[in-house]
Amino acid sequence: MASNAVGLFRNPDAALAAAGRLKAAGFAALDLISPIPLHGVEEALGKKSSVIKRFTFFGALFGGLSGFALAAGTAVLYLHPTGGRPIIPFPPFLIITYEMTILCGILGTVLGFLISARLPVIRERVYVPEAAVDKFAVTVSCESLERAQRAAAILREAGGEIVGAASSREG
Amino acid sequence: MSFFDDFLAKWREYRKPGYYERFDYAWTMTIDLDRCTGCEACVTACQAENNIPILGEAELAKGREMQWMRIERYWEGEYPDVKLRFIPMLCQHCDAAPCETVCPVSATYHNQDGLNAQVYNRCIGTRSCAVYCPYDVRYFNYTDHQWDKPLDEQLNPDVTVREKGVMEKCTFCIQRIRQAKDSAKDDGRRRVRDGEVQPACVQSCPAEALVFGDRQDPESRVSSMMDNARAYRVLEELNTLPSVVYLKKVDGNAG
Amino acid sequence: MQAKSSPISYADVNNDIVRSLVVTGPKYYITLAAAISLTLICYFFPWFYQLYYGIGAAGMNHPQVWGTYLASFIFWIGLSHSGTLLSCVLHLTNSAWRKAMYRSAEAMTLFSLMVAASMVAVHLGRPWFIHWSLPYPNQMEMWPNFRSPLLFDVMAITTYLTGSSIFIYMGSIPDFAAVRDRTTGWRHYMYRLLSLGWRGTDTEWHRLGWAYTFLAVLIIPLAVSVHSIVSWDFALSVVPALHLTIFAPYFVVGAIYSGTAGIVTVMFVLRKYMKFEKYITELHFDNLGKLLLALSLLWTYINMLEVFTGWYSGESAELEALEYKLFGKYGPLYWEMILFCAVTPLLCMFKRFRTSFVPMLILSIAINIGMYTERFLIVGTSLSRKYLPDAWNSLYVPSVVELSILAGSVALFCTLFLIFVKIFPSVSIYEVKETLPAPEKGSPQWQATQ
Amino acid sequence: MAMIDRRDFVKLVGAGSVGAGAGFMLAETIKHPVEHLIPYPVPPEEFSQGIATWYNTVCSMCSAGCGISVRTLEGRAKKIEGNPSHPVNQGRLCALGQAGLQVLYNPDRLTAPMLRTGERGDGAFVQTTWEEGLAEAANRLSSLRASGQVDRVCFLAGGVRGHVGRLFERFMAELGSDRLLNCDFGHAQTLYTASELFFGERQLPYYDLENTRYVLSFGADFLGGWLSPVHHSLGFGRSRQGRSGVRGRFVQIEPRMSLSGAAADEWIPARPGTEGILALGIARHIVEEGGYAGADRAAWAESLAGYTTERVAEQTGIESATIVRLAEAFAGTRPSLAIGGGAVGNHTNGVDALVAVNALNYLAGNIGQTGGLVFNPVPAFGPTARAGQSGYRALLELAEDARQGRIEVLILNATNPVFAMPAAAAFEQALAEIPFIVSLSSFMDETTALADLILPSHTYLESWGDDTPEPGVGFTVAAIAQPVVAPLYNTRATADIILGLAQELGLGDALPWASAEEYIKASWREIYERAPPDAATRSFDEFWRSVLKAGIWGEETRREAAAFTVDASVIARVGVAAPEFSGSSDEYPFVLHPYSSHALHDGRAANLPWMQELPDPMTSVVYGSWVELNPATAEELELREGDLVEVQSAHGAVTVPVFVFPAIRPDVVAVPIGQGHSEYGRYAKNRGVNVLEILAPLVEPTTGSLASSATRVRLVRTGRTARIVKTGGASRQLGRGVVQTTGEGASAGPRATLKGIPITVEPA
Amino acid sequence: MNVDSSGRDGGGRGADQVGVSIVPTLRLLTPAALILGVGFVGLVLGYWANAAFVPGTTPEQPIDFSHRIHAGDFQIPCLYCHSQARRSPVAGVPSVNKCVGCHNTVASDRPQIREVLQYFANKEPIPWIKVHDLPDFVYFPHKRHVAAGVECQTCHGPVETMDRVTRLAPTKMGLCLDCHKQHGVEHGLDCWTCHK
Repeated sequence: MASNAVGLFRNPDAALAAAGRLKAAGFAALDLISPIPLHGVEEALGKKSSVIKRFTFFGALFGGLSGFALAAGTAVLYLHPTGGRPIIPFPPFLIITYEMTILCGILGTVLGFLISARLPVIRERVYVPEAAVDKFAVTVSCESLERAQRAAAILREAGGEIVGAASSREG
Repeated sequence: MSFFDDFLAKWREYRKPGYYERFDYAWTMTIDLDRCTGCEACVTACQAENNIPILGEAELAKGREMQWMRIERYWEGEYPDVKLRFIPMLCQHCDAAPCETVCPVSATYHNQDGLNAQVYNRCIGTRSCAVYCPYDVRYFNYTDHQWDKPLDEQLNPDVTVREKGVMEKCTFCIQRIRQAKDSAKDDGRRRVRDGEVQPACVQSCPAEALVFGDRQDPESRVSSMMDNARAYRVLEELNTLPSVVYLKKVDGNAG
Repeated sequence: MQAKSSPISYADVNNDIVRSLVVTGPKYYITLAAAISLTLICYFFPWFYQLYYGIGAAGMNHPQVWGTYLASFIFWIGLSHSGTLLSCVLHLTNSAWRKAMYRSAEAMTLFSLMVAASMVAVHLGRPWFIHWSLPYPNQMEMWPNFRSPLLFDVMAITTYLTGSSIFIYMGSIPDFAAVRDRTTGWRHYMYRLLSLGWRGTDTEWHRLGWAYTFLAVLIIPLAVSVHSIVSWDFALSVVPALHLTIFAPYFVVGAIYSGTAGIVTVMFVLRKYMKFEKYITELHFDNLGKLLLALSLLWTYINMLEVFTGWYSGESAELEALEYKLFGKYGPLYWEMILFCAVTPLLCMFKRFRTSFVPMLILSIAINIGMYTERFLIVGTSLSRKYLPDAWNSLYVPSVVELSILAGSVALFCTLFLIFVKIFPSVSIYEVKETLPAPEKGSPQWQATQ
Repeated sequence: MAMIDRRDFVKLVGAGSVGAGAGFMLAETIKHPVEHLIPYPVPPEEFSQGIATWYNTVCSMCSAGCGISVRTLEGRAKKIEGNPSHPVNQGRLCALGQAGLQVLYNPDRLTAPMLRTGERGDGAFVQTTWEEGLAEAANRLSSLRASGQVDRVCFLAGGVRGHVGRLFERFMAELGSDRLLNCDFGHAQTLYTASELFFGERQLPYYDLENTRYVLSFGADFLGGWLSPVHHSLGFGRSRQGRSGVRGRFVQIEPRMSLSGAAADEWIPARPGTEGILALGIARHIVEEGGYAGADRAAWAESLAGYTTERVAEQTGIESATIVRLAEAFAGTRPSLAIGGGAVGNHTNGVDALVAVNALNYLAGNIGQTGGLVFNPVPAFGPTARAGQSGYRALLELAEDARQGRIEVLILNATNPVFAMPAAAAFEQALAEIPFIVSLSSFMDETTALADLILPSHTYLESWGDDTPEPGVGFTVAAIAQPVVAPLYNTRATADIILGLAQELGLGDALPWASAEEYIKASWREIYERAPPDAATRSFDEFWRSVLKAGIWGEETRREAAAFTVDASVIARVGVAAPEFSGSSDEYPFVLHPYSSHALHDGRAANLPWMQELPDPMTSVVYGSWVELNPATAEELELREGDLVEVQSAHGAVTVPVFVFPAIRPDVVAVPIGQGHSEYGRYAKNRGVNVLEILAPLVEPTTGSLASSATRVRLVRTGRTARIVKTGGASRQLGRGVVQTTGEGASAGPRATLKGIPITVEPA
Repeated sequence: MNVDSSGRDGGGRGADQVGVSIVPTLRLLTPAALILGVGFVGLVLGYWANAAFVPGTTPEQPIDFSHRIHAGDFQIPCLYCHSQARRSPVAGVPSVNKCVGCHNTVASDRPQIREVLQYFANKEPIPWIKVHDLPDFVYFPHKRHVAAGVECQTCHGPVETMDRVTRLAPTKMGLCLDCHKQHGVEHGLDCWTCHK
């Protein structure tokens, strides 16, 4: 049965440092829970950059194509010659294309965000509510109690206060 | 491959401007201002033929007149050598109609007779077409109109009675055009004969100022009328390519 | 025991803002009730009457077929323009003073957009067929006309509405989480859902940062396009004094202008009645004031351009339309607009004015009145002076129904906003924290050094 | 998720069924309501569902007598158009004629015979049956006959033409009374007299506008409402652009620009009442300098000696140069045509003025010429009732007799003297003295409202009749009026009512016909027996049916232009006195120019919504009346459009809003006739003012007709304003080139290029 | 911890108890959602049921005239009675004397026929109830369609099998368009072909 170690810190630097030590000690599954976005976490924990931009790009691409397809397609489906213009005039249809590009771009981004941030949460995860106020928590999930205790030890000597109750909860 | 060719062909067709040029009729009205006396017989004819509502003084006082065919009057000069010019103003059935492009639901478009069609059923009443029309010939039904009984017995069954919230305008008496096409079909003719169709206004004009026909047919009367040095179109500079052609008034001296 | 260097600590932020959500005095309920009843009486009742009677209930005539409804539509769209746009720009330029106010600014965007959309329905002659303007398969095999500027509107507004609501929501997720932890009962459950189980892990923060930036990047051009498109409703016509190439920038600038003024108003109200004095300070009003000044100058410039080009064209129609606008029946309105939107904002040149709240409030309201007038004049003057003089028949005077619906739309906006402030943390918790010193840590420059 | 327990299940079922019910009801409510299909029990012949049937008949909205074809569908009249084969209107029709449908379907028609119950004029009537109604009338008449006082019966008709008019005459003759009066306000009595005096026959000549090249019109609004507007418009159009190379020129001489004035090349505002003098001035110039070479030159020279250009110029207020120019153009252009009428005939010197106009035609040699004045043959029915019009003076006499109690019974048909007579005549009060008034009107007009018994007649679209257009078209034509729809209400054709009365009175043997149809048929048998060329080949029934089908019957019998000479005595009598006006020019500075409005005519059309909403061609005003002022006058009096002023004459005053009218003499104010009804249905009642009320009772001495243009008025501002409802906006073009003009002879030029810039390039 | 506990009005719920999953909320919402969902489904079903099982209208006619007998058994062609359809926009219901034309000899003893004769006797029309009803503002000329050889049954259904005429499906725009497309009607898709 897996279990977690959670250390609470009063300031971000300490938390970062602790996280760094854990990493050094070979703990991979680290989470740094903070009330504000911390900069430089990537370096400390070596997280790779996100995939969202791809979602945005392809969303926008799809939007653009479908936008023009929608305008031109419907215009051809039921011919309504208007104002001496061609059935498929560019200027107006490009505007539709433009709007659809942005719309789908936005939706793509949202999708990308949800997927890459693993939201919404269905099964409970380790959480430290203080970390939503003014504490900075480092959580380590370990495969065995021993390792959890080791992690706890590292956290403690990094100046963290151990919140035992947060440990070993499986959703 | 063939699909691709087909696609290209269609693409070229649909990318071609001036789609109206391939329609099978180009109904046109010429109005000789030198003949027009401003007697407004056409106005009543239109009202009777097209079920144009009786508005009442209150509505008219609000400036909500409804005359698909109206007579505009312009004074020139000062007393004693003052002149009054009349000009009948109706939907110009422009080939490049500004009103058509703006309708969000395609309630107005260019139909196969080269006419500027207004489909009451489809209209949602944005009134943008009236804004875009440089000739102010589109009229809006601000409310449901009533006919005091039995005046409604006169209503023409071939023409829709418009409900509130709908834009309406001159149709060149499409019901008469359809009638003519119908009878043409009946005796197996491909096309309508020149002079076979006459909108109500043209039919009634006592001074024979109005002429109606198909300008694609070089033999038709309208073509001969248009082939005249006095021919012009109102607001030609806007390049709306109207199907109503006016003949300039001759400013004669009494000698 | 708090950090001495700063009056507020992280915890205070949470407390204050959570309190603003859960602690509700009778004053709020009275205001809400008033707003709702006003909406019903002034907005919905006249509208239903109009549905029954027909648009004739309004004062429009021939050829003046557009009236205050459309003016209000443009006005509300314009009001919507600053919130999200400004928030995006400032987010990208990473300016600190944005953080306390952007949430409510975006909310303003959202709700004025909704009101604007509703004005479309009010404006239509047969609103029960409004769905025909949306592309959906139907047995009539009919589709909307994508060549129509009005349909550009439909597309742009739906996109903008979606975009800005997503934007404001994404920004609020961490705050929802924070509130979730501090509430009980139905609120707790609601925020649980709204926060999507946000924990604040480094990954989540990181992703949120990216997504948020992308959205900002996407929304800026969108916002610009939206009001350009609205302007094309007019500019694509051949009506004298509307058929102008300058219209798109003119509208966009005007929109941002009125929007910014709107933000000032909202800020004032929040500051006063939600007890946010700590967060919304002179700094914000100072900056907004500068912004207003710049915008007013820009707006004035374009306005002069419009007049000049009209006059310089020397064409009968243009001149007539121009003359009618300046000195016609609606002339006084024009000068009122100039006074409110071009002259008074010059006061913002003085820091003392910018940093004093009540005068700024008055100014902002004045500006928005002026901007409404501008929209009314655009709709009102040009249509009554088109090409054929014989059609210049009767003067368009808004009817009681129209005016009441205009007032009602304001009430509707207020209602929506009042509901918003009790559900959304109207000041962003985490972004405000970012501007504070970390606990037991040095100066606010702390995270700037990262 | 957990199993749904029983309660939840019940809830769900409930929700589902509620939803289902709602859906069902929704679908039910949006279904079409029940409609019925009602077939004819026995369809009439030539009826076929959904296909229009056209009936030819005669328009009687005005005196022109155009032929009309009425489109009927499922037994309802849908549209009136001109009858293409009718020589007068040749398929065309004016606005008024087309509005005839609203006479038929007017919501304010009288639907059944009625007897007065309350006091006279308070409009309390009770319905009765035709039998009782006729009996009532017949009793009165027969008792008078018994006591030998038939001459106390008076029949006041509106000048119905054709055999129905004849029927009235015969009826009165059989009854033994000679008091048959025809009075129609619009009737140009002075014109008839003028042509009688000059040409020696009491019928109008045919004005051949179509072929003329130069028209001098003295006050005759021949395109508006004068005599036969549709035919004149046809002529006008063809004379303008109908002939290659030749374009007819038109000069209009009148104090206030009428429709014809607007159409003319030159509009000359002569002093009101002096048009005749102008005509003689031109005539003299033609005789003296114009090289008139007739045998009677000396006689003319003598009688016209007084009308030297200078004197005329000074009297009419027109430069001598203009007079000379007109004279030379008129005499120089062949063929030319001078027509006079309208206001010119309504002055105290009316007849003389019109005689002068005839003289002008004579001197220019237009008599009997194509494009000039063509004499009509005698109408098919001989002289018709209209010729025997009795003017204002006769009505005054009638009123006087009424006051003296010498009138016992008054029968009214299609006339409304109470509206058309000036208040000064006190006609309404006179009617009050008549014990018994019968009205055969189909509408509750001002006069009918005073009646004791109302026997409502059909509209012209429901009844039989016939007509010869007046003036003719140069050859003999006549047309039959037939009913186009079944009667809407419990009314009867006028002829039927008269015949019914005759039956009741025991005049059956003299007037033996059972119905109007039979009567008309019988009278047309006479025409048939006047031996049309192929009478032998065709039976009368064929003839009858063919005439009904064509809606017109005519003979190609023109009167060949016999060399026409004027008797010396006539020449000697030619001369126009200065017009008299009621009221001194310093007390009443303006001459009042009442003109019958284009849409409402003399007020008979005021109950037709289409006509009420038809913008006045010159001012675009709808509903209501106004007074027209010259801009200079308005300036001087500081009056703007919509200011309410009181127009005061010596005999009364009306309050009307001002309309600033660019084309009217500064010393003339014009008010349209037609509004100001106190009865006559919802559309007409209490709208505008009736200017006829304030006219001075001056008469034209020769004919005794009312000199309606001879009243002077003053304007008194009330300080109040009223909105003039009109459809037109700004009235200047501001150089937009909406109405474009060109010089003469441009038609010969090269083809105009109409190609706009084709939309081939687009910015993309 | 004092910082942390300051101003906490969350009912003192311990940090440890706070969960983040959205599932509990969803659970909470389930019943409401279910009820709404089921209600909506019901709505759709109900609407469809009405359209499907109460198809068009099957009104009680003043005379229960049977098309099955006339058009079916006796093979009387449609255009014999609805003769207008050939030359007019409307098909037209036969006039009463058309019925009588046959029926004063044929089966004149039946009660229903007697009623017809009664109508005829006092020159009253028979108030038939309209079954096939187009939406408003649509112009459908029978003439053209008959001339084009369109079977009456195409739109009216197998009338010759019906004792009481019923409208099988409401006539909608889609129906016209499909037919016009199929037969490649010239300008068959032009709005003004049917709407004027």
